Amino acid sequence: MSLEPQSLASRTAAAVDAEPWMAIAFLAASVVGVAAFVTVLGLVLIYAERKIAAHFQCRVGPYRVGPHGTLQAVADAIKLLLKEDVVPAGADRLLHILAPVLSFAGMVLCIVALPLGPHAQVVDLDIGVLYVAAVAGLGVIGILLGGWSSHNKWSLLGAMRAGAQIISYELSAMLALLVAVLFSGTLQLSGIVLAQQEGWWIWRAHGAGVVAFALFVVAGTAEINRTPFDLAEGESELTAGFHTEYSGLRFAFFFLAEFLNLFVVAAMVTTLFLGGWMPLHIGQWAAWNAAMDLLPPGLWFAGKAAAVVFLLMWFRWTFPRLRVDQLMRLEWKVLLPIGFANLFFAAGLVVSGWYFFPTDAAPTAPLPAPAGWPSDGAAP
Amino acid sequence: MDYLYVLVFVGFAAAMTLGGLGISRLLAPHAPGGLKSEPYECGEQPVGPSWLQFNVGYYIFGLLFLVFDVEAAFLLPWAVVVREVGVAGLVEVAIFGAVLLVGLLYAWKKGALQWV
Amino acid sequence: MAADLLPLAGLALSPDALVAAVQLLCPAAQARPDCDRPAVKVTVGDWPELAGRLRAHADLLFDLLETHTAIDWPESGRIELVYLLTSLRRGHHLTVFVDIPRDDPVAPSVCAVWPVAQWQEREVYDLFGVRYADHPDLRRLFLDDDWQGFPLRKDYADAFMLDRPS
Amino acid sequence: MTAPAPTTLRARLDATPWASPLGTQEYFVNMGPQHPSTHGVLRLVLKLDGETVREVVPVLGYIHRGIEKICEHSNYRQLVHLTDRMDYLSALANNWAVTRVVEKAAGLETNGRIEAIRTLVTELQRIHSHQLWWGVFGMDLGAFTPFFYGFRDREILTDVFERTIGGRLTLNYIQPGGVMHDIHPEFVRDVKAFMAVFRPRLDEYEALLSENVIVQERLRGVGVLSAADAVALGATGPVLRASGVAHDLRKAEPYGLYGQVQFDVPIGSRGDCWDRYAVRMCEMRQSLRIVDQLIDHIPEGKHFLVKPAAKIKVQPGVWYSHLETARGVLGAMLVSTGGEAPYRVHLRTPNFNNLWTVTAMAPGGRVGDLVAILSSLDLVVPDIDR
Amino acid sequence: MGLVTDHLPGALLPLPGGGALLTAIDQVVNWSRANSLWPLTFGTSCCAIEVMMATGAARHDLARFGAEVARPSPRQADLLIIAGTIVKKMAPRLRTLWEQMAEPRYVIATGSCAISGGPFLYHSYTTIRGADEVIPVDVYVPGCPPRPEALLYGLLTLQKMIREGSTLARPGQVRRPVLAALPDGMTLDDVRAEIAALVQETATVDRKAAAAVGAAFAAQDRV
Repeated sequence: MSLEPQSLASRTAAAVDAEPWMAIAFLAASVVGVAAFVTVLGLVLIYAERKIAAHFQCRVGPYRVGPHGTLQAVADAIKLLLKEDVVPAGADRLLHILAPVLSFAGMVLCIVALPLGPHAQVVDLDIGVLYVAAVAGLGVIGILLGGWSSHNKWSLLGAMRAGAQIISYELSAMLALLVAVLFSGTLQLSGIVLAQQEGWWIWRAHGAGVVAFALFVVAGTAEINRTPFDLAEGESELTAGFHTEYSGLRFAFFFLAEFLNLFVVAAMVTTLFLGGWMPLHIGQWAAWNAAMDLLPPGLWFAGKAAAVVFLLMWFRWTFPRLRVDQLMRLEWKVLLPIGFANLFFAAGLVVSGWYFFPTDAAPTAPLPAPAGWPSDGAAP
Repeated sequence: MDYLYVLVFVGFAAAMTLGGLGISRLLAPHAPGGLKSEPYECGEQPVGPSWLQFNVGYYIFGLLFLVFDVEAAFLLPWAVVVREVGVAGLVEVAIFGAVLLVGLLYAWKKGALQWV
Repeated sequence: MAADLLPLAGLALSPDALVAAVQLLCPAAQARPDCDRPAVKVTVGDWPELAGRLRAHADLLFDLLETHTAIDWPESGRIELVYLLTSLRRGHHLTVFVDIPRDDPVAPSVCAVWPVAQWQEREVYDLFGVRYADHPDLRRLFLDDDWQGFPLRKDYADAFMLDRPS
Repeated sequence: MTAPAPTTLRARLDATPWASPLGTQEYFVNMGPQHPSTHGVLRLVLKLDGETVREVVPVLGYIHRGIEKICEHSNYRQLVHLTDRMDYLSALANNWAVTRVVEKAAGLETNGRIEAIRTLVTELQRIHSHQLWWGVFGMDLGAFTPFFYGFRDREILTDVFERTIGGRLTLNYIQPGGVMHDIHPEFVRDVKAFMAVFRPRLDEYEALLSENVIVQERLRGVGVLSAADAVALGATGPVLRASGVAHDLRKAEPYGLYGQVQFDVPIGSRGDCWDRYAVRMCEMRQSLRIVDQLIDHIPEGKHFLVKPAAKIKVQPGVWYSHLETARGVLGAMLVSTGGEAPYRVHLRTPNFNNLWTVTAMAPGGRVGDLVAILSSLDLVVPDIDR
Repeated sequence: MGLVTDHLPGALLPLPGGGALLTAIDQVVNWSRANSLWPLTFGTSCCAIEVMMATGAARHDLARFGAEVARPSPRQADLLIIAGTIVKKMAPRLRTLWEQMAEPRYVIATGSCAISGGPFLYHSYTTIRGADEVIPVDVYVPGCPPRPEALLYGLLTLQKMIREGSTLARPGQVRRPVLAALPDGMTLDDVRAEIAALVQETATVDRKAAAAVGAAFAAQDRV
């Protein structure tokens, strides 16, 4: 048995000829799984945000709806489903309806490519990094269309801000992401995780990893429009920004996409810099490494992602909002030059073959199965 | 197969959102009338159209982004094979990046990075 | 901070001296004894010139128009404009009263002397109907543009208003 | 009588050409009357070019309740409760302003205890008001947590008021000839407990907001109001002091017990949003200092010298009295023709005059700056409209 | 929630019909609507501080009931809390805001001004005598301004009203305004009697006029 990562897609492909029914089952399982995952994760994240915010602010947060308010997000979801859907007069009706769909689709398409565990990945594209960067761009199109089609000046301002902001920070995110690609030598997300078997890029890359991590967290926060970069919907400035005219379920899709994008960013940070589902291994400390292996990889991934999500929430409830010109200055005059310098520094490191914990194993070689991981009979 | 899967999920996302909107349309109350469909502008009637010629600064950022994004597209394949192409590749990319950075500096000097 | 804006402590004029100083600038000004602070009454013709001099005169330096309002006296058919002046730098106060006829309430604007008068005069226009000549933007301030009448006048009547039962 | 044809705002907006053929369009946006950062129902009509504010036109009257008219139909006691609802965050200072003018006009006396209680509670309410402002200021800048911190500490002070006065916000406490109730036996202990809690909390405020680099970037050099402009536009209070003019009626014309306590008047040097922020932060510490000096020295005596049921009569004449609220100079003018009701009451409210500085500060800045400027003025809209 | 009793003055009679499934769905729907009341940030004067800010803030924490998601846009808000005086110039704007809210929408009027004009009722040329002259109000929360606890109580009353109120089959039921849910064993008549006694004791109003108002009230009840 090996822990060679396997995506659901590859299993389906393998089963198509031999067992067509299995292929259909895999397909159905992945669709149902993603649907459930998106829904449950969305609710959990919304609940977590409200509770965490409350505790940052010396209060209790949702408490009455279900035990400790756990059903609060469910109540909100049902209510939003049954709320009137208003399309303002003069709005571009088609685009107004299409915008949240695009936002939501971009988020779902990102999630299917994320390696949540060695066997918990729906599609493992060989250009996964590029793919995620590309489909994440659908979100900004959704926001732009939503703000523009609303025929409302606050929305328009919000959309313009969002457009300029997200595309700008995408550059920094890209440059940070390239550092992980440089070290891993692959664009495949599962390959990047495997390459961190000997140590996570955040510290194994001689500082370049830390800088890239910080860059990616900042740029990621900006890309998903969260405080201190929530200019697109800055309440105190633009009323509700780009979604001022959205109500009911279409607003809910924007809302949900925003929260799940939080997870997408956290998952990308985890995958690229924190070793994905890899346990925390330190050099030659066999006993330590074995102990770390006792936790299943899915839990490792969830733990790391949760930590990053918490960090982003901490940002949100601490920082005030930047002003729009400061935001652009930060990106173009600070982050972008740093990103470039860091990239070439990292490239130099890679070319000279200089790592911490040097290993002889090729980065993508199959791994031996450590004790304690769940065995999986379906793997060849 | 992988891309077929992605396609499946494009369909899935569309079905989930549009299906949800359909259900919502069937179940949710719908009471148009009065000023409901007027654009919301803090309780006032908006003055003038909302689709207007925006300051060109927004588009300069769009252009700059395009330049650097294309550049990132070139960097990606290089990042994958950086071990094989070695120092020579690094130098080449450095030259490529430097040319772009000169462009950025030019834009900076010209004040294009000043937000409107 | 600009040195000329420092309060000049101990340079406030006594009420009598203040009134005398104003009367020197404008001989027609009459002292108002029924007012708790130094107060003068001037004619509407004298007022614009006096306003400028009150602000500029080195001994007076009335740099702040603290407030401006009006009192409606329907029995004697006049509206009395009240200007409360303060000198931040000297620390003294002066109240200036200007009478204008109630049936044709036109007054000179002092916006050029104290810019804040622009909005205070708009308020008085809104509530008393006093029209200020040379005001740059004279329109209603609080009430709707199509409001009829001037509610702070004593004879303002409105079908909407309720009297408190006694 | 012919009224002049007023140029309506609408007409002015409609007359403005929308765009030059090739340039960018300047456009109008209504900010308010219902907007999260106009603090109530202020309406600003903005002329924007992209994100840049070209012109700000405040439109008032969305909460104009005709208080001056109601005053003409009230007796001298009934004036007080109306003032609570003007600048409800400085309710006690408002009460005091009207009380002072009535006392002056009717020749009522007070004693040391009354003055000490008035000074104490007014100073406490200045802190109360600044706490709220600090929280809301954070929220306007986009940080939500300060709002909750500010309110958390504000509630302690609200409890202190509630014990003595019975109300939380609109207190109606300072009356002509005294105060409504004597202080609660636990008042001194409560206030000391509050000060013990609040001193370290002020440092926490500084750590959360003042020392944040984003806050400093958002505020420094934004909305600069020169001293000359501030005076010309009639600004008073922290807005005027932040521009560098050391004018504080508590010092200039001491009333209450302000003549007997030590405190400093913080002033700014540049007149930007940061100075206005810093002035208010310093004022909270100065208010604590004043309370500290007074709390152990409240003289014994009666808490009112005029029975609440006694009718107050005033001789004909004109009276004016002003004092320093948390937002600036609040003046009350009383015109009497004799009898139990005023002939005319005029209230010079600080916010009405402070508001107009925004028309001088905002043009040229971004929408985000405008929000910071508005918030740094600490406007209470019913105080503007009355 | 033990606070709110079963008998509501002015609540709807139970609607006839409706199968078990529909009832169950209705319960879920009403449960979700009652527990997810996102307020519009709308405050005009003093009440805004007490009712909107202090209630949402740390000590009282409106979030416990799921109502802390204050939306700046009426499209996404469910609950319009009128906090403060409404004057003639504001009234059309309030109407606009309410009209622009998406269904289902609920209105709580807090404070004397929003209920009746409050201290600005007499001799004012602009104050509207109660927000219900402009828009329909579901729950009134008295006070000047009301304490935050009073708003919480008003919110619970509204939640109760929603839970028992509309059904999917008839979404647009118009309810009679509710003052507040009364404690056990008290009826609206008791309250009126108490008010009448108080009026007798501290009569500052015209007793004849008050009696006329009482008679009108009684007549309304008989109908």
